[in-house]
Amino acid sequence: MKKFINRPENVVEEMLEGFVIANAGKLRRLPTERVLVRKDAPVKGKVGIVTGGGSGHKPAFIGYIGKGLVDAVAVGDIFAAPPVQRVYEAIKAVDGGKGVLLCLGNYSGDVMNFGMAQELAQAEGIPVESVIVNDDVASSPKDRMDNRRGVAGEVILWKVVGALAEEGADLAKMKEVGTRAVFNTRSLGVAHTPCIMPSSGKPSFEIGDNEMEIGVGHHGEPGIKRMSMMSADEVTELITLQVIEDLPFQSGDEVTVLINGLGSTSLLEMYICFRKVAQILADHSIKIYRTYIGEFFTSMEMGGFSVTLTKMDDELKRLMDAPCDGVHFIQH
Amino acid sequence: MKKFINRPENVVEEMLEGFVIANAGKLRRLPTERVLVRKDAPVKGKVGIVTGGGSGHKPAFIGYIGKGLVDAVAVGDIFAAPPVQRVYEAIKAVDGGKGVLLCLGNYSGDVMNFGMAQELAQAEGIPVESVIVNDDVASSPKDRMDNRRGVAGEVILWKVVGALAEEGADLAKMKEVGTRAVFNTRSLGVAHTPCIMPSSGKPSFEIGDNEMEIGVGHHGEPGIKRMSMMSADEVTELITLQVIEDLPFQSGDEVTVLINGLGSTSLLEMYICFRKVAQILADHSIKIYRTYIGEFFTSMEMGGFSVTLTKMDDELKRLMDAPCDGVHFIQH
Amino acid sequence: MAIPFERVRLAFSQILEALEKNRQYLNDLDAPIGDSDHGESVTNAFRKVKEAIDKLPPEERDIGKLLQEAGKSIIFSGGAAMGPLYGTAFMDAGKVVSGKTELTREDLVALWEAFAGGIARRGQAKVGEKTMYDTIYPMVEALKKSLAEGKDLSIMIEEAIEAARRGMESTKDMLSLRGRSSRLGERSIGHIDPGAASSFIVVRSFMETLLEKGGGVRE
Amino acid sequence: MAIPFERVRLAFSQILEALEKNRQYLNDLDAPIGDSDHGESVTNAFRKVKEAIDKLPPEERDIGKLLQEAGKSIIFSGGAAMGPLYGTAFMDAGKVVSGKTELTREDLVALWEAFAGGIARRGQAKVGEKTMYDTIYPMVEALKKSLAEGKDLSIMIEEAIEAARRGMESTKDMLSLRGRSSRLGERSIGHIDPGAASSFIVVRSFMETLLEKGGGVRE
Ligand SMILES: Nc1ncnc2c1ncn2[C@@H]1O[C@H](COP(=O)(O)OP(=O)(O)O)[C@@H](O)[C@H]1O
Ligand SMILES: Nc1ncnc2c1ncn2[C@@H]1O[C@H](COP(=O)(O)OP(=O)(O)O)[C@@H](O)[C@H]1O
Ligand SMILES: [Mg+2]
Ligand SMILES: [Mg+2]
Ligand SMILES: [Mg+2]
Ligand SMILES: [Mg+2]
Repeated sequence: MKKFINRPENVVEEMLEGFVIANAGKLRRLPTERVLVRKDAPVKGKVGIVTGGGSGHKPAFIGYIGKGLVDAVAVGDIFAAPPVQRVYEAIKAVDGGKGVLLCLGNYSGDVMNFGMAQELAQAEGIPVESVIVNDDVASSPKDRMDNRRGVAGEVILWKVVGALAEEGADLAKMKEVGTRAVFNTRSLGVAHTPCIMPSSGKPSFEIGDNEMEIGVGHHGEPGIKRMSMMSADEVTELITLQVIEDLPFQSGDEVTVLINGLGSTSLLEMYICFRKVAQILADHSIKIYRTYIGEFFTSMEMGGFSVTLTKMDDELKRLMDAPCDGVHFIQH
Repeated sequence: MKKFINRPENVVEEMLEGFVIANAGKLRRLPTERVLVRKDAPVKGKVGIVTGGGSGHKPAFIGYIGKGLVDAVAVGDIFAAPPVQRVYEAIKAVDGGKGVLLCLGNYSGDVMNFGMAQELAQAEGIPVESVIVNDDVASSPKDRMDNRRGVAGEVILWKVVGALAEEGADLAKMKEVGTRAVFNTRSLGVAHTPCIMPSSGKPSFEIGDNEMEIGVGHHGEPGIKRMSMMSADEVTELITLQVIEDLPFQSGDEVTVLINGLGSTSLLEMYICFRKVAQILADHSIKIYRTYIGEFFTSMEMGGFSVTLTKMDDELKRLMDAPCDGVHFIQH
Repeated sequence: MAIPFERVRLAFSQILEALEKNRQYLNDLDAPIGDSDHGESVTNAFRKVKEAIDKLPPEERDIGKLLQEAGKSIIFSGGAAMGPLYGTAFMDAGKVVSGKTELTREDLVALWEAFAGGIARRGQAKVGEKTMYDTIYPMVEALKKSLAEGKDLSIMIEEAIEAARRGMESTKDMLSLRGRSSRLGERSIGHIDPGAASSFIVVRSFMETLLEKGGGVRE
Repeated sequence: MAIPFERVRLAFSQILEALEKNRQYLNDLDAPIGDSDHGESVTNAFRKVKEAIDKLPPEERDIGKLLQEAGKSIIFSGGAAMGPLYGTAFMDAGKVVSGKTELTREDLVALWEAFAGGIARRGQAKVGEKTMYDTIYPMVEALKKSLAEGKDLSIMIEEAIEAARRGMESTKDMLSLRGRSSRLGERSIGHIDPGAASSFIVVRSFMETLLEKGGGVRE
């Protein structure tokens, strides 16, 4: 297996050890559970933000801990939702008296584990709300939107609610704006190379030398269909048009664009693809408000990328523009 | 070829188009040449900083344009030093009256092209100095240090001289401190997977399923030797000890650690490897002052990573701590 | 012929052993329609169960307590989708046999009926949606039928295992409507559901151990 | 028998054509001891030369000017290691034949001697260091010898090409001391230097075109 790890079963633990040493200035680990929290958590008078999910998506989730972003991450095993206890401890650790917002992707594992933790914390009198991300347009038709999975759009949610929390917003407001941000966000991805599961050394999926998978999930879950490799412009057009049609984004809209590398796809390629996204948006008279290009939510060394668009309004613009100081997501 | 590009000969041009659209708030392109400059260049009263090299190393070089970092990048073709004209135009575009510092890796192509451009600019009365990075301990024995190539250590140079320029330092001071930063910096890398050359669709080197190359350059140039794949701890120890011995870094030293992903190696793996670096440094009573972990200087989708250590002094600490606002390198 | 506490405790060791052996098989089932990790998750969860059970006081004899401890440890430390599902199932199963130090045939049926109910409750799952419920539900039906017909415990168990196996196999032709694979639509058809497969392993190991047939670890 | 301006101008078209054909061959030579791009760089550079030459006024007849235009365009827009090297070489070559509208045998030798000098000057290269200089230097030696011996132009050129070929081939067993491959130490041995190979292509295309043998594009 061409991966620099030690024993597969220690991958998450050793990664966390390294992460905590490297970023001790910004965060700490709870003594009992695999939960990382902002160093100054709980922040008095600020709604706490908890997110989490499986490992293997670095810089997500733990790279987004920091001022203007999330307060705690419940860390799961590779691609496995974190158990209830971790989410529960995370909630307790970041409650600064104004309650806690949970941000999670729409996966049954995450929904169930976060949901049970939420109930436990609520039973102890902590106000807890949650926003569930379901931006992947490939993962179900529009009339089954509640069945869609969350992908890179979660980054937009963290950014928005993180900024809002620093402004002193209350929990209800955060849920409202976070929900709107998610509703305004649509993504679609493509992959041509699987990731290698550390546990087995096996690829997460089989794929031909000239094939790619459209609408792939970022755990290597299959997508809409398998196709032959295309040029950057062709594949970008294919996925961007579907994203645009889904909301639908319309002439006159302003959007934040997020081009997310799934792991091994180079920034060089992502900028080539972004060039096409920009052309397509211009053709639709959709204006780009902000752009993020890089690896924000990976699937280890999977090869591919996704395009995310979020429709902006004045409030979302203000929140996207706010500074933040995450471990791997910094904005002046 | 599993790469999202259009025509191979347009790779650099299309990437640049995307890059300039995405980052129009921070930079602009010179009308005549493939040169990107900080939006507000030339900055009056500040020494200008020009860097550059071949493309394919994203986020290097152009991702480091910004306040507190570099002012201009002369962009070459994939892995090819930029021609004289571009470097010359870059120098002229960022001279704010205090002269220009060139930062480049020690490759004959870069040295010759930057050198000739420097002479041209000097002949026109612009004071120009250069600092050449040669941090790769694998690339020649210590008694031939002037033959060593530059790798990820160039990031440290940009950070240091970028901060110094913002402080208003003069050219002589920048050359002095930059030279010291380079002298204090040593790196060593390992790779297990080649990158794919866009021009041919061919891998940059051939390597077996269970092999890795120690001391590889970040254009896929071979290194010290080929070995069987090792565990993260073993390979990290192998390269970190060589880096430590080379300066040598000693008990009581404080260092900045840079773990640089070469492309497809995941952050997960890099943090596992960093954990071992931290243990080794602790064993040597070397203190970590700052840590950078991520993709700073890649070789497209090459698989592997490098370890860079820079010995700190009070001045270098101050400069490493200074804020910066590059496109892909931001620090509060 | 009642089933003593020790047999039930032993069942969890047997489940773990069987899961360890089938770890990669379950990962591989999870690859085409999921995220290749089901074997890892379920094995890790039952390791946690083993640890929790090993911490019970040696004089403990309450089977309900035992099952609830198992369930609690999976809920709290299992994670993934299967964590809340298996966890809730064992919790609910434990509740209906609370205080019992041995299980009658009636208890066994009630236990698995509650187990199935726990999955349905937590996962909102119904029969035919291509989940672990499709292994458990037909098994419970078989148990209820055997009980009504007054069958022997060993026959009852053998038939229950067979029903579970058929249930698991029936997921192959189903379209997934729950969990990760539900995003695949038609592409989910043609693959056995990994949760249905792990449930079959859990059920068989558990049931065979009760029968004092030995470990019962196969597959 | 003097060589007219038009032949020299044509030589650059022939060089470009030959390089285009050998693009991947040169990239492949650059892979084991360099960065796999030499074919790209050198082809792109001579495309720039072609563009520059095509812009010369139609009445231009100064071969020195032609060579210097070629050199300047490679220096300014070639990039890579080969850019300054080929660029300086053609500049220096142009200077020694400045003002000439046709080349004598003496001019031809002087031209290549200056060309070699340009490489040595820019690259600090000496014979035996595994660079393009190892192709050019022995060729110049052969030219000088032929001139002294009063050989025919066509013989002179054929022998020069042969010397260049042997020079290129000699780099295979050399240890690199210049450029990217110099970091490889012993591992650089056993591979022909890509720059030596492109130089051979440049030399041969150039020389054969002068001979009016036609395109002279082979390899
Ligand atoms: N809502 C649900 N109801 C019942 N079973 C479910 C549900 N969601 C998922 N499952 C079961 O969980 C299994 C997947 O478990 P696991 O691999 O641990 O989770 P994940 O999909 O999060 O990786 C599926 O095969 C299915 O049997
Ligand atoms: N200092 C030097 N002197 C002479 N020739 C050199 C020198 N450095 C490099 N070369 C030549 O340049 C060739 C490599 O050119 P190229 O591939 O364009 O550059 P790079 O190594 O920067 O990719 C080498 O094969 C060698 O012949
Ligand atoms: Mg999972
Ligand atoms: Mg090169
Ligand atoms: Mg799974
Ligand atoms: Mg080269």
